[in-house]
This record gives sequence, structure tokens and C-alpha cells, in this order.
Amino acid sequence: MRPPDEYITLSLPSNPKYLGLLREVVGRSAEIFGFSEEEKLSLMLAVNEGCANIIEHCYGRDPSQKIDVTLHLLPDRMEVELRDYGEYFEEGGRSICDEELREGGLGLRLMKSVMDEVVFRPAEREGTLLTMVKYRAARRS
Amino acid sequence: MRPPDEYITLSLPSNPKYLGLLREVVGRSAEIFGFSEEEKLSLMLAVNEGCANIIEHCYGRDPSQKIDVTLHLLPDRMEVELRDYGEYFEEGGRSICDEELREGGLGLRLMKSVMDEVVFRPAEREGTLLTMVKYRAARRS
Amino acid sequence: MRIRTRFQEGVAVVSIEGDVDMYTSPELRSALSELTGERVPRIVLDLGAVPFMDSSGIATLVQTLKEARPYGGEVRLAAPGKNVLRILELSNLMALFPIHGSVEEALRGEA
Amino acid sequence: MRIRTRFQEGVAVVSIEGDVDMYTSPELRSALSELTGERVPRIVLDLGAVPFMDSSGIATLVQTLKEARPYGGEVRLAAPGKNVLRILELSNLMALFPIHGSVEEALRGEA
Ligand SMILES: Nc1ncnc2c1ncn2[C@@H]1O[C@H](COP(=O)(O)OP(=O)(O)O)[C@@H](O)[C@H]1O
Ligand SMILES: Nc1ncnc2c1ncn2[C@@H]1O[C@H](COP(=O)(O)OP(=O)(O)O)[C@@H](O)[C@H]1O
Repeated sequence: MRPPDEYITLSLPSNPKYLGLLREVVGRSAEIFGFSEEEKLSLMLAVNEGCANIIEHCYGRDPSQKIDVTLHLLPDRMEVELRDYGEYFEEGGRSICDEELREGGLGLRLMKSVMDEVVFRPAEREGTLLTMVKYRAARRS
Repeated sequence: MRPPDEYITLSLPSNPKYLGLLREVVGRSAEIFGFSEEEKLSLMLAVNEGCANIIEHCYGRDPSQKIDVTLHLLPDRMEVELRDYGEYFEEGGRSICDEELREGGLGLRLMKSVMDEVVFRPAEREGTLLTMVKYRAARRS
Repeated sequence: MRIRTRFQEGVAVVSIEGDVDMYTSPELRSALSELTGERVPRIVLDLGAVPFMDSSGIATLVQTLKEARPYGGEVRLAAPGKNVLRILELSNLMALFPIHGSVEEALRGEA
Repeated sequence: MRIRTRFQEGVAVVSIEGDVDMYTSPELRSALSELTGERVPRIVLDLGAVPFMDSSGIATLVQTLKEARPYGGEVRLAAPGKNVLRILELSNLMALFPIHGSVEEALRGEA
């Protein structure tokens, strides 16, 4: 039986101490939806790196800001959305997909290497919306 | 150093398979905020029972409904809010605090025995808002 | 949650691994109902690997006792950890069930 | 995360327990900087109890290597689990660090 598509949303303070909790939620969701151990690690790593970037670059390590995480669980994939309320897009008007960022550090490279899609775009009103998609291998369940 | 007050919110489908994930979030939050092992278990149990009641009595085991959980972490206590979107209050107009419910089953009794406050009230627009408070023992941190 | 049942000296030893909650307790309930349905005279529940149990788990234990009593069956709990002990206590079940430190002790304990 | 450092046959064996991430890596970084600051010639990181490591953990490893190299110091990784191995791989670090199956092997391995 294929699971229906479901949403789990989680809002957290932009404090690194919550990264472990977030990984746990992602990991458990991946298990419930039948992702393999490797796929599960990929999802945990990508979400971790995405949030770490928000904490570091978008909020400048201010731990009192907010990060919204949405896990959209579909039969064949998990779509993860990370939303911040930073000034990034308002201030510079430049997109995080700029050439300069393509040469970014390790975090971004890891996200791109373990996920099938990684897209940044301006969120409604303010902030950035990062969408990442991970397909799961066909399973005989 | 006392931790500031912080919010963690989590929305989940009303499916019992997510109860473990929810307990994990509550338990980890309790740890981060310095609750004792026993207090942590109390919080996990109370939130579990509150959600199980929503799944069972409010949504009649329909797993496609939504439950919103807010953990408000304060220096001296955790305030937990469980919000459902059921018809309970609209239909009967009776409160879950009615005499009949005071003699309720084990779930409600457990919640009341491990938490310092357990209050049900109508949520905005529709559904029920269950607020539970747990104070933590003074700690020398 | 995983359940394994083995028979030892005529006693059904049911080892449970994982949380027993609203999601997993139906499976436990049916495993135990099978045993009481066959009027197994003694059931030992090994709770050593159960980190958490909720009211539906408690209800499952009570249900099993109710099914076993009419035929003189016995249900013993073995090796509950701190969390499960506390939940049994909070549910006022400590008097209802014989509780043993280990499966071996539960097997040795007299009727 | 917990860090314990012991000296064995002149080698600093740093045992890490728990996730190494943006929250915990600063503590690891300072523990390791202390060792490289004292020019400890050989450091073995026991990763056997590290379920997860993120890019800040990776950066910490690389940083330690950078600090050790100028004085000819060596940094070896021991007993990484599946997850940590995969993250090292994804970060293209497998060639940078000698990786050993156990602390004992790391201690025995030649320079
Ligand atoms: N959420 C974000 N908000 C603003 N800038 C970001 C964000 N995420 C990444 N960046 C930019 O992308 C660059 C690369 O990020 P990353 O790959 O994580 O490497 P690092 O964090 O090590 O610099 C960062 O230096 C930063 O300029
Ligand atoms: N969220 C809820 N919505 C509607 N009714 C509820 C809710 N929670 C509890 N109740 C009512 O309270 C009673 C007692 O609940 P509980 O203590 O969990 O025992 P049980 O679930 O075993 O009946 C239930 O039978 C139900 O009528």
C-alpha cells in the first residue's frame, strides 16, 4: 500500500542546539515513509546544512529568529521546504542562485550532491524559501 | 544562565504512526531545557495522551486531519498546546470539562496526574485548544 | 515495535522491543489474544526493551489479564525499565500484576 | 556530544560520543586546537560513537589537519561508522585522512 501524501511542519528558533531535534524529525519521517538508510542520511544532512546556512548567513547567528520547516511526504519523494525571515532578498535584491553562490562552501555542495533538486527563491513578503526534493528508490513494499 | 523563552511548533497528521516522532520532539526539547528525566517522561506521556485523545475522540481515527502542537519553553516551565480542528465544540456546545468527562478514562487521568495544569477550551474559529503546563524543579544550572 | 514469543518450561515468554503506544499496541493485543485464546496458563511479558508505554499499552495489559483470569491464566511482567515502571505506577497497576526483575525470576516465581 | 582525550603510546586518542554538528563542533574544535597548539605529533580521532557529522564537523577535521601539518603532526580517523564514512566521502576527504577500522589499528599504522 502506498502511503498518501502528508505534511509535517516544524518551526524552530534559529539556534544550533535544535539541529539535532530537526534531524531526528526528518530521519523518523524518512523511516516512516520507507526511505532507505542512505536516503534517510541524505535528507538529514541536507536539511541540517540548509538550516545551518540560515542560522549562519541569513540570521548572522542571532538565535532568536525563526525557521519554518515543511516536510511534504509523497509516495515517491520527500519535498523539504526551509523558510527564513531574513533580509537577504529585500536588501540586495540578488538571488542566492547568483554565480557567486554556485562556488559556495561545503554546505551547499553537500545539499546539491545528496538531493535531487535544490532551489532557492524569494518567499512571500520576506525571506528565502529553499526547496529540496529527494526521490526514493522504487521499493517492493 | 537561564534559557530565554522559546517556541517550537509542530503540525502533524492525526495518524498514530507519528506519535513516536512527537514524543521524540517533546523529549528532546525537555532535555535541551534542563528538565529531569522524570519530568521529561511526564511531558512525553501527557502530550502523547492528549494527541491520542484527539486522534480517537475528536477525529474518530481519521488519519488525514491535522494536529498542531506548540511547545512554549520558559525558564521555569514548559507550556504545551494541542490544537485540533474537530467539530466537538461546535456540535454539542458542551465543554470537555463537563462532569461526565471528569470521570474519563486513563488518558485524561494520566495527563492530569503528571502535569501541573490541564485546561481545555474552545480554539479560535473551531476545534479545541488543550493547554498543559509542567513546571520544572529548581536546578542549579 | 517487535514482538517475539517463545515457549519455555510451558510458559509463553513474549519479548517486546520498542515503544508500545496507540500505533503499536494493536499488534501486541492480537499477539496476546492469541495466547489467551489458546488458554496458555502462564504468560510472561518481557518489557526489558520497552522504552515507553502509553495508556493504550496499559489497556492492552489489563485486557490480557481479563482474558486470562476466567481460565485461571496468569500474566507476569518482567524487567520493566524506569519509564514503564513509572507508567504502571501512575496507572495504579502495580498491585494487579506480579512484577519481576528479569524473565528468569518471572519464570521461577511461584503461582 | 562528549569528548574524552587520553594519551596512549605517545598518541593523543580523542574519543567523541554523539553528533558533531554546528552546535557541538566548537567544543571539538577547541579540544583539538589545544592538542595542535601543544604540537602533539599524533592525534587519533575515535569516531566509533559518532552517529552523524555535518559540514562544520568536516571543517573542524580539516582545520585540525591544517594546524598539525606545519609541525609535521598527523591526524588519523578511527572506526567511523557508515554515516560518517559517507559524509567524509561526499566531502572528498577520504584521501586527506588516513582512515582505520579501529583505534588499535590507527595506533599500529605507520606514519
Ligand atoms: N540562507 C542563506 N542566506 C544567505 N546566504 C547564504 C545562505 N545560505 C548560503 N548562503 C551563502 O552561500 C555561501 C555558501 O554556503 P555554504 O555552502 O554553506 O558554505 P559556508 O557556510 O561554509 O560558507 C555562504 O558563504 C553564503 O554567502
Ligand atoms: N480531544 C477530545 N475530543 C473529544 N472528546 C475527548 C477528547 N479527549 C477526551 N475526550 C473524551 O474524554 C473521555 C476520556 O478520555 P480518556 O481519558 O483518554 O479515556 P479513553 O480515551 O480511554 O476513553 C473520552 O472517552 C472522550 O469522551
